Order: sequence, then C-alpha cells, then structure tokens
Amino acid sequence: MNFLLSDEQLALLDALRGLLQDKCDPRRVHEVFDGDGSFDAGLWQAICEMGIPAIMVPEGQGGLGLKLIDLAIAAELVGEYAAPVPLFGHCAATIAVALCGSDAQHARWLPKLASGEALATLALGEGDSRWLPGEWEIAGEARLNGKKRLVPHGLEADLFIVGTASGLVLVEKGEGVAAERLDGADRTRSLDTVTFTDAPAEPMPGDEASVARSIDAAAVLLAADAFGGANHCVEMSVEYAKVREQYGAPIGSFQGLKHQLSNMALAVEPGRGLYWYAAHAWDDLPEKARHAAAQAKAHLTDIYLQATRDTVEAHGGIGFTWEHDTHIYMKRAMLDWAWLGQPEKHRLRAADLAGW
Amino acid sequence: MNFLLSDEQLALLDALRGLLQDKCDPRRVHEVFDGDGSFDAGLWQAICEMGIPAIMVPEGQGGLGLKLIDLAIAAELVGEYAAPVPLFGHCAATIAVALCGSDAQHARWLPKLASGEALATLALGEGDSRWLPGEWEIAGEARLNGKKRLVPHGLEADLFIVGTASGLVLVEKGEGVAAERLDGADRTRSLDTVTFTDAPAEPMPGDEASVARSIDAAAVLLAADAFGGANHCVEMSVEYAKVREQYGAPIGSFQGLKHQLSNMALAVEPGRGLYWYAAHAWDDLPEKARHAAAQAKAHLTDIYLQATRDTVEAHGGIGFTWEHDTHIYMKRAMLDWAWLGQPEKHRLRAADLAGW
Amino acid sequence: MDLGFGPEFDGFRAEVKQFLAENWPPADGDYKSKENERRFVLAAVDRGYLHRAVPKRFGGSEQAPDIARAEIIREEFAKARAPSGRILGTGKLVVPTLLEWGTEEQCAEFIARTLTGEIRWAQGFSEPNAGSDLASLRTRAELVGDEWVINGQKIWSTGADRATHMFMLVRTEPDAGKHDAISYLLVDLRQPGVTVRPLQQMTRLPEFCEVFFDDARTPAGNLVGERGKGWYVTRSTLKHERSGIGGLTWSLSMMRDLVKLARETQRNGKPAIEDPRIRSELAAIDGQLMSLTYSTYRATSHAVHDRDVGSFATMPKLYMTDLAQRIGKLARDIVGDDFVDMSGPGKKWIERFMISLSMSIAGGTSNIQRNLIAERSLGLPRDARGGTK
Amino acid sequence: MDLGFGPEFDGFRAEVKQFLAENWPPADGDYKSKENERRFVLAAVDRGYLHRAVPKRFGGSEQAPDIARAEIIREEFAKARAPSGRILGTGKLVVPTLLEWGTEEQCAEFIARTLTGEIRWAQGFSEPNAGSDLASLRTRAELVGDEWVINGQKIWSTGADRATHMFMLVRTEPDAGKHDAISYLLVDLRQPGVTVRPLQQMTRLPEFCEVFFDDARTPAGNLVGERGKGWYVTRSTLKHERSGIGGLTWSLSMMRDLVKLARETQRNGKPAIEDPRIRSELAAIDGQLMSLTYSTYRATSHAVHDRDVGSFATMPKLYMTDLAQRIGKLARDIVGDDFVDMSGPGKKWIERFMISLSMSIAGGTSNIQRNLIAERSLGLPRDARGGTK
Repeated sequence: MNFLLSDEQLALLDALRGLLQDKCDPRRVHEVFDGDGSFDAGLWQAICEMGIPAIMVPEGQGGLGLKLIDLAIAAELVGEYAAPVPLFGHCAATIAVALCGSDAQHARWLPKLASGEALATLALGEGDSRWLPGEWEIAGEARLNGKKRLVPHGLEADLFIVGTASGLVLVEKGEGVAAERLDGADRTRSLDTVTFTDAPAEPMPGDEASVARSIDAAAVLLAADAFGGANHCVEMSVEYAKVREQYGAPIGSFQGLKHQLSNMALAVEPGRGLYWYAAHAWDDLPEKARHAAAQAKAHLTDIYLQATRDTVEAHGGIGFTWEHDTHIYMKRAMLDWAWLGQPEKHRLRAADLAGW
Repeated sequence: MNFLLSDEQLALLDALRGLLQDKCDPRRVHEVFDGDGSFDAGLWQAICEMGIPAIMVPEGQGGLGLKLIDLAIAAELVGEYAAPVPLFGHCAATIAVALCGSDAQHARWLPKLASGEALATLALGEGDSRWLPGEWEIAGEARLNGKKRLVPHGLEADLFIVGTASGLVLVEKGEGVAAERLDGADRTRSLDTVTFTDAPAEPMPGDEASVARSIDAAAVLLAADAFGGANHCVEMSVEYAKVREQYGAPIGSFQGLKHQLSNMALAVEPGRGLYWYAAHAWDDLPEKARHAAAQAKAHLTDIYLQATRDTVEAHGGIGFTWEHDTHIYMKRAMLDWAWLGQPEKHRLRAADLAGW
Repeated sequence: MDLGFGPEFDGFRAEVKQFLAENWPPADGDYKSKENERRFVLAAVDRGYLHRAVPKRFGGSEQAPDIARAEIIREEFAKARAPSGRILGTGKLVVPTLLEWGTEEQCAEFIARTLTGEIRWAQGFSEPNAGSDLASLRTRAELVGDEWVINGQKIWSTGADRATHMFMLVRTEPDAGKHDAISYLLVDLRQPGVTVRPLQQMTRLPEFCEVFFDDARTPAGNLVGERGKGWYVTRSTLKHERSGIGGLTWSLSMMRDLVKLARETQRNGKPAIEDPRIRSELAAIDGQLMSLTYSTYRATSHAVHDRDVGSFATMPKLYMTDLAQRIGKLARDIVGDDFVDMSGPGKKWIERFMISLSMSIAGGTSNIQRNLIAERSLGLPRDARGGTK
Repeated sequence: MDLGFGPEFDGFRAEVKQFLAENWPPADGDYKSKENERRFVLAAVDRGYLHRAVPKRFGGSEQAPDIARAEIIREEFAKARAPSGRILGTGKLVVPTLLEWGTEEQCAEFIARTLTGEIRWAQGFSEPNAGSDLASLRTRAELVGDEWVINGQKIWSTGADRATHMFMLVRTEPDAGKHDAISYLLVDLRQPGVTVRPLQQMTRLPEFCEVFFDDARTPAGNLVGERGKGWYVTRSTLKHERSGIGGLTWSLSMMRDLVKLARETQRNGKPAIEDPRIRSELAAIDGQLMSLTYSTYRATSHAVHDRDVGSFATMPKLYMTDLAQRIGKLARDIVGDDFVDMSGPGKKWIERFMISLSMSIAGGTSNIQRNLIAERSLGLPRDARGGTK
C-alpha cells in the first residue's frame, strides 16, 4: 500500500505550479475576471503545451496515457490558482471521447484534444437539475434538437459531448448549434446555454458503464478543483491572520479567530485523502469508483463553498470587496457546488451505490 | 401591546423559587435521582399547597382559573431546578380533563387534581412514535385494551388520560391497569409502560379541537421546562468559567471558551420569547396556538439538548461525572426532546399548520 | 401579557386609517414624487405618527413611547404602502446620538434636515488599519482657529458617495491615553478636501466607500460631546446600530421571500417546499425567527416599562446574522442549478447569500459581538488582550 | 499510488491465513480463555505479525514498517476474530514513550510485561486544578535516598481501578521554571500509599478514577527522561494519544452500527434509512469518515516514507470527535422515542451519545486541540496567555 505521489507526479506539479506562478498571479486572474467573459488564451496554450490535457489520452492518440489521479492533482492546482482556463470542461469531455468514442472518433478528435488544438466541452445539464445518464430528456441521434444548460465555454468550444436519452453524442460547432453566454457568477469559467436545432450529431458507441464512468471522472475533477480552492482559502486566511494586526497583536493570536481557522483547516485538509482516493478508485478499483466519485463531489464541493464563506469572515470588510481574491474563489465554489447537481443529490446517489 | 409578566406573575415566581431554593437544591435532586425512581413526595406536596397544579383549574372546581402562561412560567422554574416532581404529566392531564371532560368528570376529578390529592398522567405514546390524535391505534370505549409507552409516573398515578382511536378516555388506576417502570434516563421524571387489559374506561366528550388543544398545552409545558433547564445550563457554565482557573486566569477570559459560551447563550435566550408567545397564543390567539405550540416544542427541546452537550464541554471532565449536575439536565433534555415526538416531527407539523 | 391590541386601540387604528385615506395615495396619484412624499411625512409628523421619539422643535412629533400605537402605525402605513419616514442609510444612527450627546444648536442644525432627507449621513469609524480596534485610529483633526482641520482616510463607509455629511471619529489629542484621544465630529463632505472612492462589493453592487481627507474642514462647533471623549459618544451610536427592530422587519421579509421561493421552485417534479428536508429546515428557520420576533417584542415591552431587558439586549445582531446565513444556505439548496447564474432567477438569492456574509462584518464583526455578549450580558471577564471596548 | 496490495502480497496473505488456520480458534475451542489468547499472541509475535514496532528483546517482533503487511494482518486477524494483541487502556501510550525516552533497563522491565497484559497502565497527568494546564500540577515527588516519595492527587485517570501501574507527571523541582519543574515517573499502584476512587460517569459506567498519593514510593530508576524534563517526555505520549489509527477502527465500527440501526429501525412504517433526511446525513457522515480514512492512509504512507505528513498530523482526534458527535446525534434521531429508555434498544446509543462528548474532553480538550492545529499545523502565533504547551 502506497498512498503518496510518485516522483513523476511531484515533478509534474512543480512544473505546473511554476507556470501558474508565472502566468496566473492574482492580478492576472482579476483582469480576466473583469474582462469579456472568455478565458486566458495564452495561459491555456501554455497549459496545453505542458501536456496537461494530454494526460489521460492514450499514447497511440498523441497522449501521455496516464491516470485520473495525475489529471486530478493538476486540476487541484488549477483550482488553487483559480486559473481562468477551460481545463475542466475540456478534460472531462476528452475523457468521455476516449471512453465512449468509436475508433474513428478517437482518431479524428483525440490528437487535437490532447494538444489543445481543438476545445471540447460537456453539455449535460437540463431543466430541473437533470445532470445524469437516465435523467436526460433531449433526444435525437443523427440530428439533435433541444437545449443544454450551464455548458462550460460553449461559445468557444469546437466539440460538444452531449448527454441524450439514448447516450452520449458528439456535435461539432457550427450548423444548428447556438451558444448564449450566461452572466455567470464564476467569470473564470464561463457557462453557456446551448441550443441545438437539427444539429448534425454522431452517436458515440460507448455503453452505459462507459458513460457513467465519464461522468464519474468529471465529478472527481470538480472535487479536485474544490480541494485546491478550499485549501488556498485556508492558506490565504491564515496568512492574513498572521500579518493583520488589531489591538496591538496579529489577529491570529486571538483565540476566537484562531479556533475558527483551525475549524476551517479541519474541515478542508482531510478532504485531500478523499479526492485522492476517488481518483485512485476510478483508476484501479472499479467496483468502488462510482461511490467514491459521488462522495468526493458531494463532500469537497460543500466544504469549498463553506470555506469561502469562512474566508470572508476571516478577512473582515476587505474580504467582501470585488478587489479581493475571496469572491473569485467563492464563485468558483458555487460552480463546483452546482455543476453536475448539488451535494445532496450526490449524497443520495452515494447512499444508493453503497447498497443502503 | 404588553409582552411582560404582571406583578402577580412575578410574585408567583418569587414564591415558587423560594420553595425550590429551600427544598430542591442540587444535593436533594441528586438524592432523588440516585433513589428508587419515584418522585420527591414532600416537595410535590409543597408545590401542590402553593397551588401550582390548581393554576389552570377553573375557580368553580377548586382552581385558580389562571392561564397557560402562568403555568408555563412555573414549569420553567421547575425545569431550572430539575425538580423531581410529577408536575408535567399531572398538569398536562389536568388540562385535558378540564378541556375534554364531562361535567361529572370535572366535578369528580378537578378539585382533587387541583389540590394534588389525586395524581393524574397522560398516556399517549404508542409503538413507532405515534403520539398525536389521529395516530393512536389503541381502541375501546368502556373497556380499554392495549399498551401505552413512556407514561410519566404511571406507577404512582391515580388517573390516566389515554389517547385512543376514538378520542381521549379516562381510566382509573386499579383493575386492568399495569404499569411497568422503565430504566429511564431521566430519573427525575420516571416513565412507565402501561398495559390496559379490559380496563374500565370512561370516554371523554371533548371534541377533536379540545383534544388537540390539550396536546398543544402539553407541548408548551415541555418547551417551558426545556427553556428553564437550558437557561440554567448557560448560567452554570458561565459561573464555572468565572471561577475555574487555568494558565493563571479564569477560563472564561479565554476567547475560545468565551465565544462558545456566547453562542450557547445566543441559542438559548431568544427561546424565552418563543415559549412565552406559544403560551400566550394558546390563551388568547386561538388561530395561532397550534402552530406556535409545535414550534415551541421543536425549537426549545432541540436547543435544550444541545445546551446540555455544550455544558459538558464547558466544564471538562467534571461535567461528565455522575456527581455533577450536568447529566441530570441532559437526561431531562432527552425526555423533553423525545416525549410527544422528536423536534423533526413537530417541525413538519408546524409547516403543515403554517399552510406551506 | 397582551400581544393583541384590544378594543381600546380600535379608535386609534380607525384614526390612522382615516388619516391615510385622506393623505395617501397623493391627490395627483404620483406615488414616486419626492415632493408628495415630503408633504405626506410632514403631515404624518404633525399628527404624531412618525418620528415619535424626536422633539417637536427638531422636527419630530414628540410622542410618549407606546409600542402598541407604534405597531399599529407601522401596520397601517405598510398596508397603504405609505412612506414610513424612514431615514436612509446610517442617518438613523445619528439622530439618537445627537439627542443624547448633541448641544441644542447641533440638534437644531442637523436633526430636522436629517428627517427630511436633506442631509444624508455616512459613518466614518473604520480605517484601513483600524477595523474593530477603534483605539488605533490614525485620522487626525487639529483645531486651527475656529475650525477642525482633518487629514486621514476612512473605509467601509456605506453610501458615502451619496451622502452629504459624515459623523466620524478622529484623533484630536495625540498625547492622551486611548480612551481620551478620540473625538466625534460632524463634517460636510461637499468640500474640496474630501475625496470619496466607491469600493465595489463581491455582489458587484457599490456600497462601501473609501473617503480621503486632505485638510478638510469643519466648524469647531461640530464637535459632539467633549473633546477627547468620542469613545463614549460612539458607544451610543453602536448601541443603536445593534438594536433589533429594523433587522427584524428585514428578516421577516426575507423569510416570506424564502417560503415563496420554496413554493415556486420545482425539485424532482414537485414544489421544493414538499421536500421533507427543505420543509423541515424552513420550519427550523421559522422557529428561530419566531424566537427573535417575540424576544424583540419582549425586549421592547421591557424597555418601555423600564424593566431590565436581560441578556437578550446584546444579541439581536448576531442572531440575525446567523439567521440570514441559514436563510442564504437554504435558498441556495432550493435554487440549485441557478445558483451560478447571475442572469437567472437565482440572482437575488446569490446576492443575498453573499450579503448574509457582510452582516458578520458590518457594525462590529461577529467575534466582537460574541465578546460583547460574553462581557456585557454574561459578565465574563474581559480578555487580557482587547475585548469589545 | 497504490491502495490495493497487488500480487506481490498474495503470498504474504496466504501465509497469514495459514498461520491463523493453524492457531485460531484454539484447539480446545475456548475463544475466551486468557491462556489461549496469551499463547496465540506469543506465536503471532514470533511470526512477526504483532507488536511489529517493538524490538525482539522487549517482546516485540521488530519488523520494518510496512503498512501493506500491517493492513493485511489486521484484515485477516479481524476476519478470523483472532486476538489482535491490542494493549488495553492507556498502556499503548507507554510503549512508544518508553521506546523513545526509556533506558534499556526500563524498556526491559516494563515493555514485555505490558505487551502480555501483565502490567496494566493508568495515566496520571490531570489534577483537580490542572486539566489542560499541566504547568500548574501540584502533585510532588521528592527523592529520598534511592526512592521518589509522592504526595498529591490525580484525576480523570481512566481505568486506574483496574491498573497495576501509573505513568505520571509530578513536580520534582519546586524552584524551577514551568518547563523544567516536572518529571515523568512510573509507579506501581499496588502499595499502601495509593488510594484509587472510581468516579461514575454520566453513562453510569465507572471509567474515570481519582488516585490519591500519600507518601507513595517508586524507585529512583523509574524516572523516564531527565529530571525536570517530564514536559518533553509527555509531548511524545500526547502525540501517540492523538494519533489516528485506533480511533479510525472505532469510527468505522460505529458507522457500521449506525447503518445497521438505520436499516433496522422503522420510522413512519419504513426503515429509517429510506427517510431522505436520515439517508443524506448518513451519507454526509460517511463522506467525512472516508476523508478521515484515506487521509489516515495518506499520513501513514507519508510517515513510513519519511515524507512530511503536513497539517493533517494534528487533526485526527478533533476530526474524530466531530464525527462521533455527528454519529451520536443522527443515532438519536433514528432511535427517537427510545432515546429516553435505558432498558430498551436505545441504551447503547444513549451511552454513545454521551461518550461522544467525553471525547471532546479526554486527552486534551477540543479547544486545546484547536490551539494545537492553529499553532503547530497552521503556524499561527501563540496566544499571549497559555496556548497548547
């Protein structure tokens, strides 16, 4: 038993952290946040050049052939830096292509998705929080009609992996595809309502299990992002408590705040083991994977949103301003919380999967 | 608008507090708690002589003809002192006789219940938390058969007011009535399982509304007891924090504990207004009474149990011993919490009553 | 105990209704006209219905405290959607402070014009390095001739961009101990030495401001209370800031909105309010709100009858903060997917979810409130380092 | 990352199974015989399966750290319901403390007999006036000839009525500063100068004891670490007290019981586990428990590979306390009416509801734990008054 990162994994994290420190400091995140709602194309290109979207693409298709745990720890870092890039939607969609696509679909798309030449996204959500296989009502195989909600970067995407009543289908941007940008809370990861009108669609042959597995991977990636963000909120609050003085002493020396910060760290830090486990289970313990993914999504995204609330309190007035970083993390936490359905939904699902 | 106690009410409280200070100090409560499971007969007699059980009995029947608010503030004090007397069951049953009894039943019982010469109790609970009118399955009018759970002082009671499928009935102790004492957590208010076997029963003519109103009064009395106990727990914890020293200072000067004590007081104190209102609504605002009673029972008994938990933490090891007062309050809180159904049940009922 | 009003008040209620029938809506039907509002408020003051605690000579109606009548007025005015004479922003804190500490001249100069809305106030307590710790204020004022000359910076000054005046704390006695160094000044913001910079909130709404003072001036006579005793004057302002009634009305209206949201939102094909978890939490919040409501009634009755309010006195603000945060979270759970969409029906609730957090910061952070409860209501010893001040 | 064991461990697992098949249940079928248990444990130590961290010369099996093998042993022993060699009570804290600080003689004298259960330990840290504040200990020991003479009183000494020995903190240097005044002694409790008085818990179970020392004696050689340096020795004991594995097993078994309770209890005519509120809270607790489980695995892996465990190191105890309280409350909600009846099926859960509270007291209160997390893991400044020590 060996529950730690390998030297290769640590090296990957070092390289990605170096890149993010360089190109994604808080000033830059605020610039993009206050911008036109699109992502940071330069940063995204650099991340693609580093091979992050290639991590889970098979080696034969231009990828690195690595595991979900490798991608998840990268997603944690992206969450830590609140990086305004389409990593989540793109990688989740890429995994779906790899798992559910035909050979022809693999050959056509995976190399471009691995390199970042094409941008993919997942179009899952419908109406009354219908996010999961079996809940999708939108139908059509060769021609798709209907509307999907909260699609990450739908405006910019070249490829949509769409959940339908008969499974996943693949739709290219263009004819019959219209994306309308929401005024999303999280301006580091824009969302669109995407309307398909007789859009040409290709069914993907993946079976139910592969579709479910694609969704599980997305859940783990959200959990990883949530952990990264939440952990950063703890660190930010602790640092502030060390330097901010009131009544002649750092506010972190007052037991009231000190205990709040301890409680916050206590809520967040143990979540690391859970999301690692969920990624590892997805990679290597297939019979445990679904349950662990549901638990990781529910637990981590709940904790993240609470951590951002605690961060506002720990900072006082400054933490409530638009100029401060806190609200950016809170809004990312909102997305992680809501996307794929709220924690409650995944807890009830986890209970079913536990056989309770 | 006038939401305060009258001089008469304050005088009643003063007198009752004097009595309890005299005859019901913590040492005495522990003695009874560690005793044979019966109540403190001397104290009960003194409380009866003071006229507490007579408060809501009509003047024509040997009572004082006062209101539920008058009885509830007395119940608060009894809760504060954790007095080991059968006040709750007796008074709740007395109210049921007054509201639902026939003239003959009034004449026969009310004078004796007002003076304390006879002891009454309420037999409501059945099986799977069936406490309320409409939930009772036990049946029979002239002869009663079946089992009631968690009956306060069933062994000592002379008169049982029993909830049945066809309304309340009145059963005297004796033939066909067998009470078996539980090893109850709360040894200040013993509970029995009472089995009726062809027990002679007299139907009470009160209509559904009167039955419901009797139950509401019981709920308010539990809430008042809960407030008294919870408030005492706050005071006990605060006093301890002032005198107990660690690291060379009273522990109450450490912000960690200080804020816990503030949170505890903040949870408890505003409940006073709620239980007053519930009693007042029962007396004078009939259309609001049921909802307020359900809310008071749910809110106050939940808060009480939590307050006793916080009291253990505030006292450290000593608060976890049998010798300390805390556990007596915790066990009273358990009874207030469970009797008539747990808070959740009453919250859902309150939601129905609010027309949601 | 009597929460109803009883027949003795029926006549009064009829009078109020009659007054409203005659005065609102205005003759020309223009609800939104400021002039109509002004005229209505003056008439209501004249009848003793508004600004009841303020003496007549300062523009109030100088009525004896009577919570029953006050409540009837509130109810009937609300039913008629008539102007309530409410002072916007932090001005409502100035009036009782001036009544307690101000000179006759100060009251005369400022109160009436505050009631009519001619003067709009901003609060100038916090500074970048002095949040809850007022002892470390750096903004200073020097008496030069018959004017105070002010230099420094204030922050978190709600609505200062729309205000005409500021009540502020400044360091006037550089050499004095911390309780004797600060004074309470009234300052006209409409002068060259004052620069106001709005700070955007996380909700995107502008609300807070920074205010910079660079040789700004105010007459010597605008000092409230004694020189160096601003500390004590402030305590009365803070007391009013923490008092509950306004917040209660706000909490009740949040709750009504929340119930409406739960009724109207579909969850798994049914109204969310039928989901037992939502339903039970809604009732739990209602139980907390009822506790606040009737404890506020109780406190008001006690205050009016000169009885000790007890430990509840320090609690409304923190209780309401908890309540607002609980409401915010339940609304989030009901709103669900829309909780990321500022263009959708969830927008209002996303904002409230965030605003509920600002409550734990504004007017003394929640930790300061906890110290206050511990020290003032529970009598726990002061912290060796700081405390509530 | 590899949480599975992989084929390279299949052989080891087969070996363990084989050993168990041969040794447990015992030949005479008497599971409960102490002698059978003793013999089994000795055989298991001999094979390297139990007491793996303890050197052979002190009765252990002296194996290199290997969490995979340790886990396989734990799993297979549990399946076979074989004795785990677990040291009862607080004795498990003494062994690592002696290994770190004890002399060769002390280890030889005490460890092996502790492993066999011949010596049973009680902890003697707290005193009536010194709970978390060990600096104010009053129990003193004087070196008279070649013996320490001990006078004073200890409290909250779990199981002292069943113990043979106590490891305790005593004041030996009355004039030294607070970090140099206390020594760590091992004392045989079976002597006339020692009186043990059990204190009943609120659960009615005896568990805590008071222990009075009246000229009690222990050989000079029973001083662990340097004279006056008991403080530092204690820190290592406390570290072991707070470490997670034992608690994790306990938490997992509580959770299994809770799920069973929720399945078997009827609520409104259906199993409680089908009530969405119960079901969702059960899953939330499970999420917390999974976090604890895999963070404990992670910490163990890191420790074994000499990597920094990070901030989780200080957290297991408080996390488990929260978890136990959450479990206690949910169990209460499921148990419902039976939550007042110590003669009914709720008894076990009423006791656990209460015991979950004692967790926030035992081994350093939760507030001390919070200080510990804040100062050691987060690097926040020490409190001016006290702190974790």
